[in-house]
Amino acid sequence: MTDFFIVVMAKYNYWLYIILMMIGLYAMIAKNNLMKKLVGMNIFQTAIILFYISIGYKIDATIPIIENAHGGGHGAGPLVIHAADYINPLPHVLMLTAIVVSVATFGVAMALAIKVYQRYQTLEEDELRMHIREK
Amino acid sequence: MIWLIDLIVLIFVIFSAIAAISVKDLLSTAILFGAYSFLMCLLWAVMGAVDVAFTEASVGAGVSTVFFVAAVFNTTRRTKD
Amino acid sequence: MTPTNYPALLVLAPLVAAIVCSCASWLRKTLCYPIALVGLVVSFFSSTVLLSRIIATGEEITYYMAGWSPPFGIEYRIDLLNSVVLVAVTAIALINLLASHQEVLRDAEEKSGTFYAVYLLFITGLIGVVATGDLFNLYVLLEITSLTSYALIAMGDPDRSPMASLNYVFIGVIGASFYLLGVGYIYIMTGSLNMMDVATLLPPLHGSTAVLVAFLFCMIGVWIKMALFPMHTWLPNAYAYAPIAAARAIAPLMTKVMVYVMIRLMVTVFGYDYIFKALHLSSSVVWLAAIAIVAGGILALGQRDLKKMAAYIIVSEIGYMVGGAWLGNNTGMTGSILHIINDAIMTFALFLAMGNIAFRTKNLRFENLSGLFAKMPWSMAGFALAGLSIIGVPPTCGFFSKWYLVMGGLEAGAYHFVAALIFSSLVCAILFFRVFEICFFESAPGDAAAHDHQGHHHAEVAIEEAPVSSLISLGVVSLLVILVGVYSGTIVQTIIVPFLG
Amino acid sequence: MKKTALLIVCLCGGLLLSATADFPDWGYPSSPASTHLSNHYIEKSMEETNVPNLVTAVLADYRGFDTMFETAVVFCAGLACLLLLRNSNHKKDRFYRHVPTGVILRFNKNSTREPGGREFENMDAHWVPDDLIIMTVCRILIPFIQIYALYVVAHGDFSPGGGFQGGVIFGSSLILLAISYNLRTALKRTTEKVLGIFSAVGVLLYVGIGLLCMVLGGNFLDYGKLVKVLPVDPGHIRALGMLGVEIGVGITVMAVMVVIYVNLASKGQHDEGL
Repeated sequence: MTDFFIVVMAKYNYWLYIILMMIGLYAMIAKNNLMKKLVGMNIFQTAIILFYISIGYKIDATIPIIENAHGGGHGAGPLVIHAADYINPLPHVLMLTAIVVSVATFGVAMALAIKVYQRYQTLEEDELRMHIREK
Repeated sequence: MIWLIDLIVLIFVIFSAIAAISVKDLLSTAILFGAYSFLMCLLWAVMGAVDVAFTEASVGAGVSTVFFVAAVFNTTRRTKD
Repeated sequence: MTPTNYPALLVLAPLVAAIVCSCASWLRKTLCYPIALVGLVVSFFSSTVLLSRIIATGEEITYYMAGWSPPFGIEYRIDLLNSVVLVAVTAIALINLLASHQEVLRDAEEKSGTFYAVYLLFITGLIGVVATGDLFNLYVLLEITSLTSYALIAMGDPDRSPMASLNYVFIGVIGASFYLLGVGYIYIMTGSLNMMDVATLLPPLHGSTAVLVAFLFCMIGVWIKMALFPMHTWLPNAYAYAPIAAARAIAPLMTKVMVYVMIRLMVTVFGYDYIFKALHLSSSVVWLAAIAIVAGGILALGQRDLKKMAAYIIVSEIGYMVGGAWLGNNTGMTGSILHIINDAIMTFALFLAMGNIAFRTKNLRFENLSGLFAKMPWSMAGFALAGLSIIGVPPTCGFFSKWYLVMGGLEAGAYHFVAALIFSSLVCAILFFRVFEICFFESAPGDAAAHDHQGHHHAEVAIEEAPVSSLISLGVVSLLVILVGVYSGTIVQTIIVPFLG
Repeated sequence: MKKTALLIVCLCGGLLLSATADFPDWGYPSSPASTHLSNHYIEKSMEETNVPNLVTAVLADYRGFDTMFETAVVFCAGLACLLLLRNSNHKKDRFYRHVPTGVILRFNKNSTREPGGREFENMDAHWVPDDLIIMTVCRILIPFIQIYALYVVAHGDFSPGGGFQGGVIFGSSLILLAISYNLRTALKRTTEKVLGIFSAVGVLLYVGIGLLCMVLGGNFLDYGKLVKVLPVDPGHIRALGMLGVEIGVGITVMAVMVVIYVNLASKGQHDEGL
């Protein structure tokens, strides 16, 4: 029983992020309303950001900011920094980019949805397909 | 101990994601979407990614929800599914 | 400005031009076009200098962004493969800008400054994707190209283009996110993001399923973005309803650059022995490519609109390149790389000719095309040449890359792929000669009355051609189609064979 | 449609779950991701860039090229919204009510005259009475939000914060102005032309600093070379370069967020907002 508990303890983060991503993917494909698809798209992208952040996490390590930078700078000679007690900063940098990209895509997709609504007065996928087939 | 908080917040995140997708009215979807983003921001703060949490709180939850409400205001609140 | 700064200058010239252009659109609108022209001329010049320098010296040029050495900082690595693709991308971008100046002034007059800025950002993204040596930087540049192409496509005809663009957004985001997920899986297993660094770290991990899933998701993401057959549903609507000035830039470049990314991932990052020995995917992918070729051809037969037909031809061309790359032997890969360049030029010539026709006629449906050879002789000549090149008639460039692909297919024993290639050539022949027959023999509706009783008509049809700048660019590109065809031997020997080594 | 979606989702999910077997454990300190590159970033970045916040050091210096293209993505989103939604020639009749007498004036489509004075009330389609409490509270609150945003941009080197977060907070203070009052007063305060130029100037500042380093002989974005121009001791020159870049990012993000909101809220006509 305990080794099963250890395995779960070690991997549950990756399993739950996959479930979250699949919720977003399902919503993007199966939902009928365009706005719901957009929410699904954003959930799908934030799930991938969650995966990257959980790569960088280290157990009992602090946030990637070196506190006594200035105090120790001149006083106690060269500051000795151990990599093990700071969290890996690289995934955080990548995900700052990914969040801003997902908001930019979200904004442009909203503009497109408004243009579609201005033309067809509906955001439902099946009604739109019917309008287009009529033309 | 940290993984317990992480697990609970993660489960909250999944519930709010499912709720944000399955609720019928778009304005409540916007609110749930904001809640989802704030829970994600909390999750990242718990996992030590403070810069990303700050960005998600301001960019993801703050501005995205405003864009979503502005877009819903200019289209319909009604959804069929 | 030391001369070694060309790789950075290559990407920065269109970016700075885009920013200054959008400033100029607020201050003085007439300045926008010249600024855009200067930006693209500088990037075209620096890409040709890079290509000549690499051919002369033989080894690749690396450029450390912000001065940090590769695994820590971002590195631009220009070698034989991407310098050729860079020259093709910058040349097509420059010629397209020259050709679409009149169109943009006529259609989107007051937003022309913003249109040029978004177009320049699109070209910046493409050049960056081709030139970069860092996996995550490639994702960010991929997002710039997709975001700009969503905006450019949605500017087309108001009924259908927003819906087409929105479908493209959903499928494009799934593709880019799958690529990001693949890079994430590579990062968690190797800890590095630089292509060369990952290539050295991967061999000991060839057995693990995580690297296999990383490879699969990178490939699926890139295939979605390049519209390989089962995932191509967004492409026909997106390209058919986009404004012709934008479709002329997106159609020949976007999908070919994604094929370049696939080849870069296969050759540089994962390496031949992993793909063709450790995995057993290559035969099924070649089957997928053959199906893509056949399906693209058959779907193109059913279209009544010239732009939709060209879009489905692009879908089948993608099958050529994917199949060629996955055959596993050097001739197949040579054919695939040569086809990237040839197909970019052919598709650009085809869309340029269609742009000239669309400038005069209402829309590009077959009913409006009758009698076009008489009315627009030069544009139709360019269209005919592009059609022949897609069919694969010898002097033009289409024939030579198809030749390498067929030889590679025979060498690898993939007879279904060779059969699909030949079938597709026949289908393209039917498609284009059907259009030639409508344009040449059917008389234009206007001068039908000019039939005198003997049944042959003497009406001297007034030649209404597209603007001069578009005609000149179509002439240049048609010349290019033949020149690249004739010199494809030297291209292969000096560039592709030393690269595959 | 739902069946194929379910099939695709289960297929992808199964594939992804099968790969997690090979992953290092969550939070395992010596997993490849935490040892290959990050050791250098954590140990060396204090000596090389003298910036305590490692994320800002990696964001603006080691991988500064990524962040430049990220700012280009934000700039591009602003241009895209301008390109898609903005239609300035969509004129409508405008109605004004004379508050004391209740008389309603109608200005036809192409007249640009505006009734001056305080007693005229604009009657938009979604006309909402101005709520005094919200207006006064927001008028007091907005300057402090803007000061906080500048603080977030400035202290990006020492604690969590930086160009993006500060830019968004500054942008949302302007959006708050547009929501609490109405879109026209916000657009009077920050006109569309100013926003368009500011969104371009931010990215230009970022690229300009990079080009300056190139002109001074280094590679693109190599802040070390700025020491020839700026009278700062070489230890802190990189921190200063990063601050300049973060300010550029902040300006762009602020302007673009307001441009996107204004175009989304008023469908591009810039008259009636939320």
